[in-house]
Amino acid sequence: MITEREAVAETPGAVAHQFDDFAQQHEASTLGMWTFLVTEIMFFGGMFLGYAIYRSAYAEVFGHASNHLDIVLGTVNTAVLIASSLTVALAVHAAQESKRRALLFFLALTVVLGLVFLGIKFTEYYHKYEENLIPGWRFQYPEGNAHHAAIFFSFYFAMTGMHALHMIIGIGMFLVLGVAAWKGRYSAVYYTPVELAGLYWHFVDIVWIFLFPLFYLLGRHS
Amino acid sequence: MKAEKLDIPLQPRIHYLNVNYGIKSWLLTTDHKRIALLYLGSITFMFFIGGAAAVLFRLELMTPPGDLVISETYNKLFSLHGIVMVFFFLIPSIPATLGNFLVPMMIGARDLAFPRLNLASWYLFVAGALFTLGAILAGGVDTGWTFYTPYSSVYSNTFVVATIVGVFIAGFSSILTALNFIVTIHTMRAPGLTWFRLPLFIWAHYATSLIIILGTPVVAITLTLVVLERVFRLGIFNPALGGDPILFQHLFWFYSHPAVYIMILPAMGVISEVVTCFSRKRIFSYRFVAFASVAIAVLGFLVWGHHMFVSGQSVYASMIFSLLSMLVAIPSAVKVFNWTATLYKGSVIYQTPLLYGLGFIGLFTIGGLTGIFLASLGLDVHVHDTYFVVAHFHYIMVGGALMGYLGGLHYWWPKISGKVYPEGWAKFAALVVFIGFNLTFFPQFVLGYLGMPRRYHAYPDEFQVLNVMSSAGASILGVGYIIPMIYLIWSMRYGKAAGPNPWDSPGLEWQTPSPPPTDNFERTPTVTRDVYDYGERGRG
Amino acid sequence: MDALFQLFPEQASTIAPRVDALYFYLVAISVFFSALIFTLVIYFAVKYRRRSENEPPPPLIPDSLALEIIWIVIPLALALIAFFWGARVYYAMARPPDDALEVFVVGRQWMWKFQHPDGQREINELHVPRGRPVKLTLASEDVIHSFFVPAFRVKHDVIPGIYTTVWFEATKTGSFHLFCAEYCGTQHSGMIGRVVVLEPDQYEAWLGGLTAGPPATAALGKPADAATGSPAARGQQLFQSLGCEVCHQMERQGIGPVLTGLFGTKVRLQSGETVTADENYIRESILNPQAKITAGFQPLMPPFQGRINEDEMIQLIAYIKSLGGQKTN
Amino acid sequence: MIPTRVYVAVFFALLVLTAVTTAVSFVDLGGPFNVITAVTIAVVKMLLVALFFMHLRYSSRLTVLFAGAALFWLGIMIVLTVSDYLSRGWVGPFEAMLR
Ligand code: HEA
Ligand code: HEA
Ligand code: HEC
Ligand code: CUA
Ligand SMILES: [Cu+2]
Repeated sequence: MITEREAVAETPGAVAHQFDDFAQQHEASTLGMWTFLVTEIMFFGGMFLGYAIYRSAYAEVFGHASNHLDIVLGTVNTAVLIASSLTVALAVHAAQESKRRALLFFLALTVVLGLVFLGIKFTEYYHKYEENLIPGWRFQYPEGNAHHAAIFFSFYFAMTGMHALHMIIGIGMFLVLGVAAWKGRYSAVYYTPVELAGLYWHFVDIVWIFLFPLFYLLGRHS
Repeated sequence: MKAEKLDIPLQPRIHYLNVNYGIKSWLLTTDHKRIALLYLGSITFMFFIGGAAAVLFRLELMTPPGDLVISETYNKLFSLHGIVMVFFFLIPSIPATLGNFLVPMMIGARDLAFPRLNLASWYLFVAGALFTLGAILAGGVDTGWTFYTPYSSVYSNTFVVATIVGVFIAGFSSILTALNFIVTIHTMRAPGLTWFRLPLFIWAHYATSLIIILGTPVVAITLTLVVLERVFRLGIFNPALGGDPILFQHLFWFYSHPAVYIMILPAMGVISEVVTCFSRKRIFSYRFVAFASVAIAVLGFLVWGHHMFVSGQSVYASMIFSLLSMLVAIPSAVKVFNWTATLYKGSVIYQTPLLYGLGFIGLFTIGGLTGIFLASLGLDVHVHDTYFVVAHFHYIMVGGALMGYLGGLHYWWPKISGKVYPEGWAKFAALVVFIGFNLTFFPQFVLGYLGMPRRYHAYPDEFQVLNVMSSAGASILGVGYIIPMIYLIWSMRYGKAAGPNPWDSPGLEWQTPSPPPTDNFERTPTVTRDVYDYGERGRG
Repeated sequence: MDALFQLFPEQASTIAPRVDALYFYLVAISVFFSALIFTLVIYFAVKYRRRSENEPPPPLIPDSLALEIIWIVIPLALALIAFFWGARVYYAMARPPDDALEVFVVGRQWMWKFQHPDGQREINELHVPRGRPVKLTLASEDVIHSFFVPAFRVKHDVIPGIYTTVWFEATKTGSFHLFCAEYCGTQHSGMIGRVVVLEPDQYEAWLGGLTAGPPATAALGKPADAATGSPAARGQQLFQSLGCEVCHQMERQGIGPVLTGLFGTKVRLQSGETVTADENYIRESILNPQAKITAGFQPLMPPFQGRINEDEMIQLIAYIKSLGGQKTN
Repeated sequence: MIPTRVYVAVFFALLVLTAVTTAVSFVDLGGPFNVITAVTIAVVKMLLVALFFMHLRYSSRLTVLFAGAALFWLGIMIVLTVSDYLSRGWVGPFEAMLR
C-alpha cells in the first residue's frame, strides 16, 4: 500500500512529501548531516579526552611507544587521505556542474584512495601483530612500563580502528553513490547525496589530521 | 466542533489509523504518528518490566535480612530496574511518543524531516531492548545502571557486554530522534510560526534534542571502551593495569547528568501546555520559560562532577561543580514560579491532565530542592549513595517526569486516539498515583539521612519500619499505573468520539480532525496569532 | 541505637553538628518553598476555579520583569549560601588536622581491614579513642568501595590504585555502623562493620591488651597474629627481604636515593617538576618507578607492581615514614 | 560555485603542512612546544578542510553555529575534566576563606 505521494517520494530528485520544495529539502538534509557530524565530534572527542589524560600522566612511556609506529607509512597515509578529500571535493564540484563522467571518475578515485589508505593501515596493524604490540592479545614491551605502553596502544587501536570503520562505511557510501551516478541520477539540480557523503568524508579526514600527530609524531624528538 | 457536525460522514473519515491495515502497514510505516504509537507500545512494555523488578526488590526490602532473593539476584534486579527505566523508558518516553506525534503537528508540518530515519530509530530501539532483555534472560547484569569501572570492566561476571551493546544501540535510536527534531524545528515551521510563537513544548524538545546530540555520543564511546576493556583485557579504566577509574566517572556523568534533563525537560514542556490550557490563560512570561529550557540544556553540561564529590575528585573541581549546580537550579525555579503565576486569576478547570500537572509542580519542587541538598558539598558527603539520593531522583523522575508523561498522555489522548478517556477513573488513578508515590518515596529521605546506603540487599533492623512504609506505597503506586493502562486501552474501542478540539485549545495540533489525517493538515496552516491565545480579556 | 524506629541519626563526631546545621538550613528553605508553592497552587486552583461553562475569559495578566528578577535573585542567593556553607564543611572534611592518629584501611571484596600505627590489626571493626582526630588512609585491593560512618557524617570512596583519606574526631563513645557505600559486587551489603569509640584510657588499655593478650579480633574467628609488630617494623623486614636496601642505603647514597628524611619533602624530578613525597608518591615510586624519576638518578629501579599487595605497601610506607621527614597536609 | 583551483590550492597547503609538522616533530623544541606546534598545525589543517572542502566558509550562519557548538562542548568536556586532574594535589589556595 503505497500512496501516490510516497511513490513520488521514492523517485530520487523529487521533493519528498513532507517538504514544500527543493530548497527546504536541501536545507534540511545539509543541516541533518551537520547535526550528525556534531555527534561524531563528541564521539571521537571522548576518546581524545581519554588520550590526553593518559598522555599527560604517562608522557615518557607514550613518547617511547609512539616511536614504534611507522612514521613513513603514517605520513604517506596522511597524504593519501588528504588527496582523497580533494577528489571528493572535485566529485561534488562535478556533480554541481552536471558532469557525469567527471563525477564517476572522482568517485572511483576516492574509493581507490580510500582502499589504499586502509591497505596501508592494515599493513601497519600486521606489523604490530608481528612486533607483539597488540594489547590484550600479544603484547610485549620490555623498554618501559608495559601497562602504560599498553594503554597507548589501546588508544591507538581503538581510535584508528574506529576511524578505519568510518572509512569503510564511507567507501560503501561512495560505491552506492557511484551506481546512482552511473544511472545519471545526479545533476546540478539534485546532488545532495554526493554533497552529504562528501561532508562525512571530510570529517573523517579531519579526525585523521589529529590522530596523525598525536600518535605518530609524539616522541620523535626524544 | 462545527466542522465535525457538518461533515457527518457516510463513510468513516480517513485518518492515520485507518488509512490502511495489517502488520506490514505498521511495521513499515513512515508516518510519525504511527511510529509514535509503536514507541508507546514498546516503552509501556519496558516500563512494566522495570516496574516488576521494583516490585520484587521492594518485597525483598520488607525485612532486614536478605531472605527473599539471594544477593546476586537483588543486584541484578536493581540494575535491571535502573537500566530499563532510564534508557528504555524515561529517556524515550515523552520525546519518542508525544514528541514524535506532536512536534510536526505543532509546527504545522506534514511529517518530520526524515521519516525513514524516524522508523529506523524505532527499530534501533527495539534492537537495543532485545539485546538488553536478552542479557537479562541469559542471566542478567549486576553493575547498577552506572556501570562503574573496574567492577563492570573486570570483576563482574555477568552479561555486561550484551547489556552495554543494547544501551549503545538505544543511544543511537535517541540520537536519530533528536536529529530529526532539530532539523524539523529549524526548517519546517509553518509560515508565520516564528521562534517566539512556538509552543513551549517545542522549545523543551529542542533543548532536549540538543542535549541528546551533544551528550549521547560521549556515553556511547565510553561504554564502548568498557566493552573493549572487558573483552580484550585492556587497561583503560582498570587501575591494576595503570588505568584510571575516575576518568570513567567523568565521561559517564558528562552524559548522564545532562541525561537527567533529557528526562525532565520534555515533561516541563508538557506542563507548560497543560497548565495554560486548563487555566485558560497564556503562560506567564513566555520568554523566560522558553529560555529557561535552553539555559538548563547549556548549564546542565557544566555540573556533572556533583556525582563525584567523594570519588577522589580534586577538592577544587568539586567546588566548581557544586557552584555550577546551584546555578542550574535557577532556570528550573523560574519555570516553577511562572507556572504557578499562570494559574493566577485564571479560569481553572479540573481535568485529569491538570491534576497531573499540579502534582508535577509540587513533587518536582520537592525533588529539585533536595537536589540542592545534594549539590551542597559537605552535606552530599553524608547522603551520597544513600536512600536520600534514591528519594531525590524518584521525586523528580517518577513524581515529576512520569507524572508529566501521564498528564501529557491524557491531554493528547483525544487527539491520538480520537476518543475520550473515562474522566472519573482517570481522576481516581491520578489520586492513587499521588498518594502511593509519596508513601513510597518520602520515607526514603528519612532513611537516607539516617544513613541507609543504596543498593543494599540487607540492612540493619532499625531501618525496617520506614522500608515497610515504602514497600506498601510501591504496591499502591503499581495499582495506580495499571488503572490508566486498562482504561486507555478500553477507551480506544469504547470511548466516546472526542472531536477535533475537546479542550478548546488554540494549539495547531488541535486545528485538525482527531485522529489526524496522514498528512496532518488538509492545508498547511498559516500562523497569525500567539499559540497561547485563549482570548483573555484585554488582548489586543 | 537499637530502637526499631528512628527519624534522625546520632551525632557522634565533631563534624556531625556542622553537617546537620547545614541540613536544617536546607530543610528550612525547602519547607518554605514547598509550602509556598503548594499553598499558592492550591489557593489559585480553588479561588480561580471555573464556576460555569460559559464563564467569561480570564483577564490578560501582563508579564512582570520585576517578579522574574525577584524569583531569580532570592533562590540564587539562598543557593549560594548553601554553596559556601557546604564548601566550608567539605573543606574541613578534606583536610585532616596535623596531630591526627593514623590508621590504614584496606577495603576488598567484601571486608574492611584496619591497621593501627602500633601494629594492631582488625577486621570489620575499628577501635578509636574519643576526642582525638583519626585520619584514615584508604586503599582498595580490587574495586571501588566507600567508607561510610553515618554517625560521623563522613564518607569517602576507596579507590584501587591510589590512596584517599578521610578523617573524623569522635565525640561519643559507643559502637557505630560502618557501611560500604559504593556498590562493589555481590556482597556489597555485607561489607559492613562497626566503629567502636572508647574513652582514651580504655583505648590505651585496648591497645595494650591487643599487643599483650589475645587480640580483640579473635572474637571474629581470626587467629592471633603471632608476628604482630608495628607496620613500620614489618616494613623494615620487607625492605630487607625485597632487596630494597641493596640500592637504598641508610646513610650513604647507593644506586638509589637515601630514603631517610624523605617523607613529606619536596622532590625534584628529572622532568624538572617538583612533587611532594606523600603516600601516593611513594606508592607510585615503588610500583612504577619509571613514572617519576628523581633528578640525578638513573631509572634503574625495577617496578614492583604485582609483587606486593596493599598490606605490604602500607607497611613499606610506614617504614619509610618512620625514617623521618615532615608531616604532609 | 567554488572554482577548482581553490580546492587544489587547499590540497597543496595541506600537504605542505603535513610535511612541516612531520619535519618539526624531529626537532626538540623543549617543554610543551612540540605538542603545541603539532596541535596548532592540526587545527589549521582542520580549518582549511572545514572552510573550503566542507564549504563552511560559504554556508549559512546556522551551520557555522552548529560546527562551533560541537567544538565548544568538546572544550567544556575537556576543560572541566582536566581541571580536576590538574588540581588533584592542591593544598593551600583559598585555605583562609574555607577554614
Ligand atoms: C530527571 C531527573 C533529574 C533531575 C531533573 C535532577 C535535578 C537536579 N539534581 Fe539530581 N539526580 C538524578 C536525577 C535528576 N536530578 C539521578 C537519577 C541521580 C542519581 C544518579 C545515580 O547515582 O544513580 C541524581 C543525583 C544527583 C546528585 C548526586 C548525588 C550523589 O550521588 O551524591 C546531585 C548533586 O548535586 C543532584 C543535584 C540535582 C540538582 C541541583 C538538580 C536541579 O536541576 C534541580 C532544580 C530544581 C529546583 C531547585 C526546584 C524548583 C525551584 C524552586 C521551587 C525555587 C526554590 C529554589 C531554591 C531556593 C534553590 N542530583
Ligand atoms: C524512570 C525511572 C524510574 C522509575 C519510573 C522508577 C520507579 C520505581 N522505583 Fe526506581 N530507580 C531508578 C529509576 C526509576 N525508578 C533508577 C535509575 C534507580 C537506580 C538503580 C541503580 O542503583 O543502579 C532506581 C532504584 C530504585 C530503588 C533503590 C534500589 C537500591 O538501591 O537497592 C528503589 C527502592 O525502593 C526503587 C523503587 C522504585 C519504585 C517502587 C518504583 C515505582 O514507581 C514503580 C511502579 C511500577 C510498578 C509497580 C509496575 C506495575 C507493574 C506490575 C505491578 C506488574 C507486576 C508484575 C510482576 C510482579 C510479575 N528504585
Ligand atoms: C636496582 C636498584 C633499586 C632497588 C632494588 C630498589 N630501588 Fe628504589 N630507587 C632506585 C633508584 C635508582 C631510584 C631513583 C630513580 C627513580 O626515582 O626511579 C629509586 C627511587 C625510589 C624512591 C623514590 C625516592 C625519591 O627520592 O624520590 C622510593 C620511595 C624507593 N625507590 C623505594 C624503594 C623500595 C621500597 C624498594 C624495595 C621494595 C626499592 N626502592 C628497591 C633503585 C632501586
Ligand atoms: Cu565495598 Cu560496597
Ligand atoms: Cu546530576
